[in-house]
Amino acid sequence: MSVVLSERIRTLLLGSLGVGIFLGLWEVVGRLRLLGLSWPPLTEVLALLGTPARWSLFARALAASLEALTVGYLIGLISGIIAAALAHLTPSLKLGLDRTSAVIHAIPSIALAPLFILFLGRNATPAALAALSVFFVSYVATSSGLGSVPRPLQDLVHVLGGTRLTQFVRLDLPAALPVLASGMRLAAPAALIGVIVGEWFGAPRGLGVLVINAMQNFQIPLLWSAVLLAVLVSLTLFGLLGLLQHYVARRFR
Amino acid sequence: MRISTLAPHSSRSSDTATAPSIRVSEVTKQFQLDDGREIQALRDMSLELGQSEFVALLGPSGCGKSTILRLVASLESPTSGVVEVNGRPPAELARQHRLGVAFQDHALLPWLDVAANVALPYKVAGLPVDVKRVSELIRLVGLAGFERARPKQLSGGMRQRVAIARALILAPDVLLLDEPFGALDAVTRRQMNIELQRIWSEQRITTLLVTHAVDEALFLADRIIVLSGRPGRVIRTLEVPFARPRHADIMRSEAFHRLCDELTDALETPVEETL
Amino acid sequence: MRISTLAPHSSRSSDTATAPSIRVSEVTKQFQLDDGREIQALRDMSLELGQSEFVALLGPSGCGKSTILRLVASLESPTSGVVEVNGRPPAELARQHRLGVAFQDHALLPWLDVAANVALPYKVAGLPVDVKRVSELIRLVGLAGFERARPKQLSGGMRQRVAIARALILAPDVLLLDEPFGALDAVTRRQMNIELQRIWSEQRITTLLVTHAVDEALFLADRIIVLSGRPGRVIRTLEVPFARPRHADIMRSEAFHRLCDELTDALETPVEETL
Amino acid sequence: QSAAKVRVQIGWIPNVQYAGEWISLERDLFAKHGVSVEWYPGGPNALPAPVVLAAGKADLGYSTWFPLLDAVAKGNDLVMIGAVFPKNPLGIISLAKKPILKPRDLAGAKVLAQGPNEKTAIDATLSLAGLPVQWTQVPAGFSPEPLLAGEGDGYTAFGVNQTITLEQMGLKWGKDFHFVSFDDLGFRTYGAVLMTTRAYLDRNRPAVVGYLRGIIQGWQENEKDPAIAAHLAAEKYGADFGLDLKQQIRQNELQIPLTRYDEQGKLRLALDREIMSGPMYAAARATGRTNLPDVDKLADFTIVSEAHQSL
Amino acid sequence: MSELQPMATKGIRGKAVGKLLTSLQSLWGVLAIVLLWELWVNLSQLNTIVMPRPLDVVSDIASAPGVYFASTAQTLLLAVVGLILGMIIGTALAILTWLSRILAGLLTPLGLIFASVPVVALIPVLARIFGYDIRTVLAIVVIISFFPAFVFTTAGLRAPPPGSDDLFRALGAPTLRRLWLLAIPAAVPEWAVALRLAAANSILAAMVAEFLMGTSGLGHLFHAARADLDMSRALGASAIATVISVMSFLAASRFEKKVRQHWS
Ligand SMILES: Nc1ncnc2c1ncn2[C@@H]1O[C@H](COP(=O)(O)OP(=O)(O)OP(=O)(O)O)[C@@H](O)[C@H]1O
Ligand SMILES: Nc1ncnc2c1ncn2[C@@H]1O[C@H](COP(=O)(O)OP(=O)(O)OP(=O)(O)O)[C@@H](O)[C@H]1O
Ligand SMILES: O=C([O-])O
Ligand SMILES: [Mg+2]
Ligand SMILES: [Mg+2]
Repeated sequence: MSVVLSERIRTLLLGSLGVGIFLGLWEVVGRLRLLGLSWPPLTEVLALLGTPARWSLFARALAASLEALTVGYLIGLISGIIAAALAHLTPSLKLGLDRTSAVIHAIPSIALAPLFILFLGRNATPAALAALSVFFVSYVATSSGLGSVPRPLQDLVHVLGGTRLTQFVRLDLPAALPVLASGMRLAAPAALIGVIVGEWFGAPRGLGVLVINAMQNFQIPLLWSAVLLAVLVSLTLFGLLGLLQHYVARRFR
Repeated sequence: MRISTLAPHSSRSSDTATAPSIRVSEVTKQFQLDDGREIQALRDMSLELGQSEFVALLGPSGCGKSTILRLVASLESPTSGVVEVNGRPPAELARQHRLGVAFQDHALLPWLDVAANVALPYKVAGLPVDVKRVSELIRLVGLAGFERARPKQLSGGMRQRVAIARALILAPDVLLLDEPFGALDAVTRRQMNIELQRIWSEQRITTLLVTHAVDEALFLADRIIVLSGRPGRVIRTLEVPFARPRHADIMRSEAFHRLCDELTDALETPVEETL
Repeated sequence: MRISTLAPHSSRSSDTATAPSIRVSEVTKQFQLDDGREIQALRDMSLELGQSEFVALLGPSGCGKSTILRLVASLESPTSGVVEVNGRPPAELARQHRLGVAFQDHALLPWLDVAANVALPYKVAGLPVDVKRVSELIRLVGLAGFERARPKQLSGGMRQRVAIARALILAPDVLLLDEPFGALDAVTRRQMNIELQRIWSEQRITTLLVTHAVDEALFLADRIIVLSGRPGRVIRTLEVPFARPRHADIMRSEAFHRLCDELTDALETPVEETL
Repeated sequence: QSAAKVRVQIGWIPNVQYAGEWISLERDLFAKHGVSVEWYPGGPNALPAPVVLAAGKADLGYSTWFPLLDAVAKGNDLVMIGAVFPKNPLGIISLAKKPILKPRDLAGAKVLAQGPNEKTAIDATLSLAGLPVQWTQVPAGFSPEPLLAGEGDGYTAFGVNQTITLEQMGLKWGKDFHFVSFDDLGFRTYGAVLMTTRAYLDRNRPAVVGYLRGIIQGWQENEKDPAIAAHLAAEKYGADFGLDLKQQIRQNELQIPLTRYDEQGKLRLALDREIMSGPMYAAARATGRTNLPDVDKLADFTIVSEAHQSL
Repeated sequence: MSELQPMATKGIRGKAVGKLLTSLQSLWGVLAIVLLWELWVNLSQLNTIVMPRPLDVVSDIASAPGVYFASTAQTLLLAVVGLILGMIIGTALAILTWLSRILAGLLTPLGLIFASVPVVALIPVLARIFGYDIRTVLAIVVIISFFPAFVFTTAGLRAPPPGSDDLFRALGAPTLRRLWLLAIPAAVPEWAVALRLAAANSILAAMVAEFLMGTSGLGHLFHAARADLDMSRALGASAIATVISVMSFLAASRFEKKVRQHWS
């Protein structure tokens, strides 16, 4: 009991120490201007974030990015899963869908973003780019998950007289969940990148809008505040989806 | 609770007239390896099981025992020759959910608990789950109290017992058992043998059992077929002389030990393996 | 090629005077489960192995046999009590590369071929690989021709044999075998028993063997210890009366069968498991 | 009578650079002239107005002058109808110890320049001045730090933007640092060029005129108090862009003189045929653009005057 | 064998047809995208400054191979060097944390935090630190490649095959030999996953970085072409990046598959 506990405390302490050292270094580098004006002390960034007059700005940016993130994430996730299921159930389509998703993923977002702005609109572009990233990750994860059912289990359902659909519902799908869950986790930062790049190309508001304009206008604390918020969003999602991943892995493996 | 209280599966009673027999006739089975080489697992293999017969297969590792079971389960098709169950292609039996199997790797679904794993055949067959029968079978294999446990929380032997309960749950017409007791300690194994014996005596399911244990084969089977090394051919057939019902005591009888030694002799082949 | 041609491991000759004996004294071992409950695997367990003694452990599944081996291998430490090898903490033996183990899961490295897996202890000890000895041991366990094969290309039984060859490669002072033949068919198992018997007779390595097979224990061991169900306690000790060298024929003798039945009786416990 | 809807693509983020727009919107000046304006923000990576117009996603647009030329050269029927800045605020900042004030100062200099457009501007400026095109480009972003650190002699920047950054850092304009626009160096272009498509103009001339009236009035109002539009930009129209109010006020102060046409004896926003066909076309040729259209095909000089007439 | 035989007897023409069929099977999606693009541009009469046709892009690449080649070479070089550096640093750091429990405790949460950082969003910040040139591009690619290498290698080092850890302890393996003979080989499949992720992304990250602050390479070519409203060239640069990225992805996937086969 005590061994386990002290191990946990140790990990926690060391981890906080690590993060603390990093934050301390950030502050020192900023205070001493070791990296120039572009690297402000952490306290300066936090001070800006703590300025009530700026809260509504941050809140609107955050809300816009989160909305795009949620919409894009869900669309990408669902379409990725559907495409992977389709590929799994129709083997003749699989190779083509694999390739197509790889190609779509490989098209530089900076080339897609302007097109999306024109034809989907500047409001929808961040979500659309996020959806594309998430689509790829969830397609790949779901495909490999669906294909991960051990042969003996497939044989079992066959011998029990199960149909292709029975096998899909009772076997392939549950077996795919752990891999899908890790995919969902990896997809969160990817989706946020999609949102931010989408916002760079002319969105009316969002964290990415703040980032790119603060950069152009040399508003350093604002730039870092927006980046910090983006990191916090990403970290929170990453953490929450990590819990999901953990649960699914325990439940389905 | 004894197995006799278990109602036979509903679809069965009407089928008694057509209770199956298994026929493997002149079957050759070749496998292709990744590197293009071919392996002949079985050559001109023939064997038959009558209705309600219990046959055990003995033979050295890699001689094709599992392959025979997989052919009967329609998981493989023969390279040449015919496999029939009751005069029909074996796939039909599976499709009608009348086949019970427990293979070497127990193949439990890791995300289902013991009860759900045992109940799986009901779900696959689209039948309502007979909860009482599920818990009776779990008790029978000595796992009462573990209904909610998931496979990774069980020892190897406990997992095998779950697989056996699952094989029996639909009261199948044909039972295929591939080393079902391999992971059990001697005592549990013996007790499982006794239970299986009793279940079989009551339901007389046509059964094909693969085992490495000579005494197990002798205790359970009506007939024992000894196969040669790969490619598997029948080198010896033994009608087991013990009357049924058999009591565990026969395993200590002089006759039993003698037959054991005899079968062991028949099996003796060089240990050297070649590619 | 017989094992007699295998030169004993260099580090050994100087140590003969200090050849170890194993002492497990009043050992209790508790495990904590994830949910905080405690499991007592062993309670006040004591046993001793003299120099060059071959002891077999029999007991129902989950009674703590593997735990004893893991304590001697310094993979666990006792909750209370003492484990010593030759009067020293067991970790020292491992550190000096004088321990040979073959555990239930064969633990072959999947990226190495058979020869490299067998040669692994040399690399771990930082010794030059004795290529000749490696191929001799591979032949000895019946795997000549499979040197370049990788674990996944082997059957379960073949993998176990690789693990046994690996356990013997450094001619260790202490050999710990946990169900080393569990995945083998009866015939191969018997042949492996005979080989192990011969190797042991020549090198007289202090050996602790866990097995489920009563006949295996009788054939191989000087002394058999029967454990009760969890928490494991010694309930019976049997000095095996057969003289060495033992020939396979003794397994057919009246005395052998009788001792078999006797030990089986001693083991008999209810199959029902509880949480 | 319902107002005609006009969709306007502005050329940058909604900051005080579009002061006329914000004041007109705020005071319903557009509505007074019969148009309702829907505007879209631009930004660092946003699509330039000619592309948005070509795709039919806006009716009017602002951009710099060269994208318009390029779009017309590629067969797009765009017309230039006005320009907010008769002098483009793009130029070069230099420090007192080595000021860049004349084209000759650029020759052989090390200049911190952001991108391809800035490079082209310097090349063309040198060649227009008959100097050898010899200078060193040091890649730079939007921070004046490298200039202060001595990594370059000059730094391409907007006279109404990075100059303020330096002021905020405590440097004095004209004493510690200097700014010269490319216009003053002889490389003439308009800033914030207003354009539409010929087809739209033909069908919706009254709406275009109405828009111009609103925007002209807006810019006139802006002269009175630079803080008004700055507040509108920072707190309303550009509220999501994190603008700094003080900076916006100062930017407006600096840009107001640059939006004045009366210094040149012209009407606000009016295009000048002579300047275009003369120095501006010369500048365009100096950038390597050859396929230049007839000035009267490129620009409509009548609309701004029509708008002014009834004001 | 028997299934392959009829194929072999069909001869060369049969082979060619077969090849065509397989490539059709894998490329129909891409073909459909190109076809839709062509149709869409034609039907909606799009102007070339908005969207050129696929053929315009191809012919632009053919018309200026030198320009494309120079930019591609530059970006590819940065992507490859950055990928290698990132993988080396990530792997090395993972090994260090394996060796030291203290280091592991200190770095693991930080690693997790950084793994979740949307790195591309940091480009403006990094540009301020490293400068507006290829150093920053390189830094971006290094960081992009570093994280998967660190995260996946760390996981791989800690997941040796079941029982092997005990085996090594029983054999008395010293730490460094356990690292070399067990942990590192065991980590190779996970490492290959990191490579697959990083390989596809390195060229794309390089391109975004060049787009935002580079002075050369495909991203810059894209940027400059867009400034000149030369969409054929801009999309040409993108198409080349896409092809390279897909090829890296496929190559890395194949490598990973090979490793997995060998490692299982
Ligand atoms: N899918 C397959 N591909 C290639 N070879 C196979 C395949 N299945 C079985 N074999 C080969 O066929 C032979 C017979 O295998 P089978 O599994 O039937 O043996 P077995 O008698 O059940 O052995 P064991 O007692 O070890 O279970 C073996 O040599 C095996 O390598
Ligand atoms: N690491 C562990 N954590 C918790 N419980 C454990 C652990 N290792 C062993 N046990 C428990 O200790 C008991 C003894 O385990 P052990 O593996 O020694 O049994 P065994 O006699 O070797 O059984 P088998 O014959 O099935 O191999 C079991 O009840 C097991 O559940
Ligand atoms: O592009 C401008 O609108 O200045
Ligand atoms: Mg088998
Ligand atoms: Mg054990």
